[in-house]
Amino acid sequence: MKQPLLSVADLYIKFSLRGRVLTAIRGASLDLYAGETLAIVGESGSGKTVLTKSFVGMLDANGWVDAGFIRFAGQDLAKYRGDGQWRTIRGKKIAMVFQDPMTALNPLRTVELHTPLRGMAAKDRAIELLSQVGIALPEQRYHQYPHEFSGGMRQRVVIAIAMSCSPQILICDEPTTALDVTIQAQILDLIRRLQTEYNLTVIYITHDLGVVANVASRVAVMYAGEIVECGTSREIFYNAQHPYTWALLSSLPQLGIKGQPLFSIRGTPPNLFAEIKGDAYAPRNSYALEIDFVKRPPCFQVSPTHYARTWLLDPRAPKVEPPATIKHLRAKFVEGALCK
Amino acid sequence: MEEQALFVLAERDVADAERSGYSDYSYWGSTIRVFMKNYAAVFCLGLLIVLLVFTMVQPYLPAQRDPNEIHLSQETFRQLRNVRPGAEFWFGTNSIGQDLWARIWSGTRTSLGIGIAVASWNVLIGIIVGTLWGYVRKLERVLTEVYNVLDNIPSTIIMTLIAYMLRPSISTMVIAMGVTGWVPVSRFIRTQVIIIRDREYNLASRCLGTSTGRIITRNILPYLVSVIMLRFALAIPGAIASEVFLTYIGLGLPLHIPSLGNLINEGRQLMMIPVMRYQLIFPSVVVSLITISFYVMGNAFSDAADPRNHV
Amino acid sequence: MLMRLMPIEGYFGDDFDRLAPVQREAILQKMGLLDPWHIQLANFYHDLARGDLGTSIIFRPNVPVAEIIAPKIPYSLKFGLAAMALSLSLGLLLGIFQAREKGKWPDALGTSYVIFINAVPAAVYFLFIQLYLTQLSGLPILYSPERPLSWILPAVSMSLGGIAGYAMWIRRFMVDELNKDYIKLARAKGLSNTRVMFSHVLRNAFVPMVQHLPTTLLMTIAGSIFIESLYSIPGMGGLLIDAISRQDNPLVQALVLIYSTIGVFGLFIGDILMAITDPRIKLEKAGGAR
Amino acid sequence: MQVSKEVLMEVKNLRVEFKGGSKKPFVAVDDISFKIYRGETFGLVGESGSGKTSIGRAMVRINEAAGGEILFKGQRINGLISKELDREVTQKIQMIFQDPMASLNERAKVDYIVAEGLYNTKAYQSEAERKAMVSQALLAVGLLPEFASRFPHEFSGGQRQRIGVARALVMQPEFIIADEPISSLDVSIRAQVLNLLAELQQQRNLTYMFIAHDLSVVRFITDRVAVINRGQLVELADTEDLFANPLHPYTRSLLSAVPIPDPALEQAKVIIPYDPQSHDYAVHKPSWVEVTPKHFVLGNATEIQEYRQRLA
Repeated sequence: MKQPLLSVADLYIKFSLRGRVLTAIRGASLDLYAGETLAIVGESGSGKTVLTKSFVGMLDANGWVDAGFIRFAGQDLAKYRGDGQWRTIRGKKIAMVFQDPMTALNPLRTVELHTPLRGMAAKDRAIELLSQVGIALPEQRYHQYPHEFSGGMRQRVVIAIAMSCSPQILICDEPTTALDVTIQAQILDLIRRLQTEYNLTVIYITHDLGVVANVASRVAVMYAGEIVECGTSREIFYNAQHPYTWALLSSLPQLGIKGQPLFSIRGTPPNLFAEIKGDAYAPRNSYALEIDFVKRPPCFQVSPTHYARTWLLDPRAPKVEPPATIKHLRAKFVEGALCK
Repeated sequence: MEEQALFVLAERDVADAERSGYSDYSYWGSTIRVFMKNYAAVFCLGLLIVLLVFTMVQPYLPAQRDPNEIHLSQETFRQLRNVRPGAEFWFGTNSIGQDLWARIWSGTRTSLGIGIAVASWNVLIGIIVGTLWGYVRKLERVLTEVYNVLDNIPSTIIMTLIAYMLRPSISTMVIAMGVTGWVPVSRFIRTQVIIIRDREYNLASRCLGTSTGRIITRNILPYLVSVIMLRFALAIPGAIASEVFLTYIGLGLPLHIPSLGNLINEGRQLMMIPVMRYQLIFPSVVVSLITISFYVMGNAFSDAADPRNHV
Repeated sequence: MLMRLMPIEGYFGDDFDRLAPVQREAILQKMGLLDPWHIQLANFYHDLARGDLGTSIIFRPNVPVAEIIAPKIPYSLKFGLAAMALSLSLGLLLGIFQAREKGKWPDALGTSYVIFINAVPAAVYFLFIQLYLTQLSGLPILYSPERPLSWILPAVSMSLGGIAGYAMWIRRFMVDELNKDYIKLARAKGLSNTRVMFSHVLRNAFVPMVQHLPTTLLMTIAGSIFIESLYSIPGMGGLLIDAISRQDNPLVQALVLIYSTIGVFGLFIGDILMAITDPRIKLEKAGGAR
Repeated sequence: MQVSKEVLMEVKNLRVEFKGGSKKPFVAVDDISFKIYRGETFGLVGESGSGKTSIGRAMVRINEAAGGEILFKGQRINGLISKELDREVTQKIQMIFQDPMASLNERAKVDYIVAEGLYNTKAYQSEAERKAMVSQALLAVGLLPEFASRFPHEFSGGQRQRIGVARALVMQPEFIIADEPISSLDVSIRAQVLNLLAELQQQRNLTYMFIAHDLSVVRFITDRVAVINRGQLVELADTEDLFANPLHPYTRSLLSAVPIPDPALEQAKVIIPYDPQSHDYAVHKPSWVEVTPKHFVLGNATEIQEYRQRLA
C-alpha cells in the first residue's frame, strides 16, 4: 500500500455560535494519495468545505479542531496555531480555489498585483502561468482589473494564482458551480491538464455527481460531518453500499426513467447542534435498521480501497434490495469486472 | 447476543422526518435573546425607563417645587441666588433663585418631548419618502433631485435659518429640526428598500397580482422594522443635541420654558466660577446619560436584529 | 456641478422672500423686497454674480457684507483645515487600529469613544474641554493670534467629531472587506495578515469611506460655529452667532450661502475622489466615450 | 402524457429590453416565437444571460415586452388589457421561483404567503373557506396543514420550495412557469420537487414551462424543448428528437458538455466547442425553419440544407 500524502484520522471540528457548540465534522478519516483526484461529495452543510479548510488553517475564528489529527509531511497540522506556522503550508504546499470567481478577486487590483510574486522574473512567471491556464494575450491581460474578465476567465486567473507557488495539493471548492456547463467543461479540462503537468494532487469538492464522474479517481461521500462511504470512482458509482449514496445516485434525473417518479429522500439533514445518536442518516433512511437508532455504525471494509459506514454491511444484517437504479449500475460493475 | 435483535429493518414512519425538519428559530425571539446578552444595552434600557418614568411622575411627588418659581429668603426677602446643592435645594438654585432640581426634570421633560416629537416626525416622513423613492420608479428622479438640493446644504445651517426666521418656541424648535431631519432617514430607508425591492419574494407577490401599496406594507416595511427603530433611537439624542446647539447660538426656547439646552446655556455663563459649576454639570450629566443610553441601546438593538448575528 | 448649485441658490433666493416679514416695511421697500419674487431672484443672482452680497443693516450699518466677512475667512480656514487634517489622520489611525484589534479591548475602547462623541451633544463636551483641559494642561482658555499654544485646544476640540466619524467608518468598512471572498483567497495564497490588511483591506475600505468625507466636513463646519465663539476666535462662526443675535439679515444670509457652498464643494470633491479610487467607475465613463 | 393540440400559450416575435441609464437599451430577448400546448411540459434551456428568465418574466408580466405579443388562449395579455382579463391571467398563470430562500416573504406566516393570491383575486367567500383552500394546497404538496401558522425560516429548502408550489397551486392555475425550480436545492431534495411537479401535472392537467440550464433535468421532465442562446431561439423540437438529433451547433455543443454521473460515459465524452463566428450570416440572414415536422432550427439556407442532409 502506498504511503498517503495527507492523512486525516478521527477528526472532530467544532464551532461555537452564540454560546452553543456545533459539531461540523464528526470523526472523519480520510487518506489522500499523491497524484490522485479525490472528490468529496455531499449536500450543503455536510461539512465538506469545513473539512478541507482545516487543511490550510482557514477555519473561521469561532471554529477549532477538537480532536484527531491531520498528518502532512511528517507534521500534525491539527496542532498548528497562529498564522506564522500556517503560512509555511498555505499557498505554498496546499492551495485553494473557491467557488465564486466573481468575488474571489480584489476588484481594485490588477491581475499583476494578485500574484504573490514581485520583480521582473516574477512577471515572466506570472505571464507564463496565465498562458498556461489558457488566457489569451497574457501580457495585456496582466495589467487588467478583474471586472474586465468574464466568469470563466476569472476562475482561470484564480487557478493561476493558486498555482503560482507550485503547491503539492490543490483544493478546488466547487470551482464550477457558478459557471455555465460549457465553461465548466473547460475548467475541468484545465484542472486535469495542470494535474498531469505538475503531478498535482487534487481534492475536488462538489455536490454534482456528473462532475465527480468526470474528474475523480476516488470519491468520498459526506453526510452530516462524517464520511459515510469512500472508494474508487468505479466502486462508488457502480457498487455503492451506503443507503445515502444509493439515494444520491437514484434521485438523479439523469439516471431516472422518464415518466416514472424518482427515488427521493424525505426530511432534512440533522441538526448539528444536537448530539447525534446512532447513524445520522437513520431518520431519513428507508433501509434503516433498529440498530441504526442506537449505535453508530463502524467502517466496514468492502474492498482494500472501499469502505462504508452502514450496519447493512454487518454479517448479521438482513439482505436488502437496493433501488432499481443501483441494481442497474451494479450490473455495469459486474460487467466491468468480467471484462478485466 | 442482544445486539442481534436490533438487526431488523426499522418499522418507523419515514414521513416523521418531515415533521422534525423545521427549526424552532424565531426572528424576534432571537433578537431579544441577543439583545439581552448585551448587558450595557440592557442597563441603558433600564436607566432610560427609570428616567422616563421619573420625569413623568416627578411633578406629582410630594415636596416638589415649581420650576419657574423664584424662591425668596424667609428673612431678607431677597432672591435665594446660586444656593449650592443641599438638603433644601437638592441641586441648588440658579442665578435668580429658581430650584435647579425642579428645572432639570421639567427641562428633561421638554427636551425629551421635543426629541420624541422630532424623531417621530423625521422617521415618519423619512419612511414615507424613502419607500416611495426607493420603490416607485417614476418618482425616483424627482426625489433624487430634491435630495441633492437638500443634502448639499449643511443641515445645521438650514435649521439655524428656520429657527432664526420664526419666533422662539417649542413648535419652532420642532419645525426647524423637522425641515431637514427626515432627509438622511429617507435616504437610508431608500437604500434599504432598493436592497430588498428586487428580491424574488417581491416578484412573486407581483406575479400574484399584489398591489404596490400592499407590497410596501406587507413585504418591505416589516423587513425595515429594526432599522426604523434604530433610526428612531438615534434621532432622539440627535434632536436633543440640536436643541442644545440652537439654544447655544441664541435661538433657543424662552427662559420660562426650561429645557436641557437652556439649563446648559445658563450654566455655561457661570462656569468660570468653580463653586457654581454645579449649574453646568448637573444638566450636562443628565443630557449625556439620556443621549448615550439611547445611542447604546439603539446600536445594540440593531445588532441584535441583524439575522447574521443569530444562530 | 452647476446643475447641483443652481437649485440651492434658488432655494436661498426664495428664502429671501420668506425672510421678509421679519423686517420693517420701509426697509423692505428700499431693498426691493416687495417686488415679485422672480425679480428679487433675478436681482439676487445679478448681485451675486458681481460678487455683491449686499450690505449689513445692523451689525455695522451700511458696510458691505463682503467687507465684514473677508477678514474673518483666514481664521476660519486655518482652524477648519487644521481640524480636518487632525481628524483625518487620527481618525484613520484609530479606525485601522480598531479593525486590526477587532473584538479586543482597544477596539472596545475606540468604540466607546465613538459612541461618546456621537451621543453627547457637542456643546457639552466642548464646554467641558474648555473648562477642565485648560486647567489641567495650562493651555490658554481664549484664542490669541500671538500665542500659538492657544490654537491647540480649539483645533483639537473641532477635530473630535471628525475623528470619531472617520474611525467609525473606516473600521466598519474594513471589517466588511475582511469578510469578503477575495480576502479568503489572499490568505489562502499565503499572504501575511499585515499584508492582507494593508494591500487589500485598507485600500478597498477607502472607496466607500470617501463618500463619507463630505459628511464629516459638514460636522466640522457645525463644530466650528461653536468653537469659534467659545474661544473668541474672530472667524465666520462667531460672526454668524453675532449676526443672528442682532438679526442682521443680509449678513446671516451671506454667511449661510458661504457655508452651503463649502458643503457643496465638499460633496463635489467626494465625487472626484471616488472616481479616482475606484477603477470600476473610471472604466464605466471611459467605456461610454469609446 | 396526453397532449392535445390546443394552443394554451403563444409567444409571437417577443422582444424584451432593459434600459440602463442613458445608454442604449440592452436587448435581452429578440424576436422569439413559440407555442405551448395544453397539458405538455415545455422546456426552455439556455446558459446564464441567455434571456430565458426574461421570457418567463415577460409571460407573467413582471417584465414589460418591448415588442411582440403574448397570447393566452388566443387573447393578447401584454400591454394594456381589460381588468377582467388581467384578473383571469393573474389567476391562471403562475410562477415557481428559483431560490426558495429568497422567494418567500420571511416576515409573513405560511398562511399569508400561500393565500396572498387569494386575497388579491378575492377568490373565496368566507375566512373559513380561505383557510380550507390553504390547507388543501399544503396537503397537495405534501406538507401538513398545521404548518400554516409557521414562518418560512422554520423550514428546509425543499419544504420551502413546496410552499412556493402551494402558493401557485392555490390559485387553480392552468399554466405554471417554473424558473429553475430545483437548481438551488440540494441534490437529495431535487427529486422530491420533480416528483411533486410531475404528480400535480397528472392530477390537474397542468401545463408547464420549465426554464433550466441543466439539460439532464430537462430531458427527464419535458416533452418539448427550446434552446435559447443570446436572446434568440436556436432550436426547438420534441425532447427525444432533440437529444437524438441535435442540429444547431450550439445545441450540439451544449449537449456534449452535460456532465453524466457515470465515470465510464463521462470520461469518454467528447466536448464539441461552439464558435458563434462559424455562422456566415453576412449575406444570407438566418430564419426559423421547420426542418422536419415539429423540429425547428435557426439557420440560413445553406445551413438548413446541411441539417436536412444530416437527418436523411
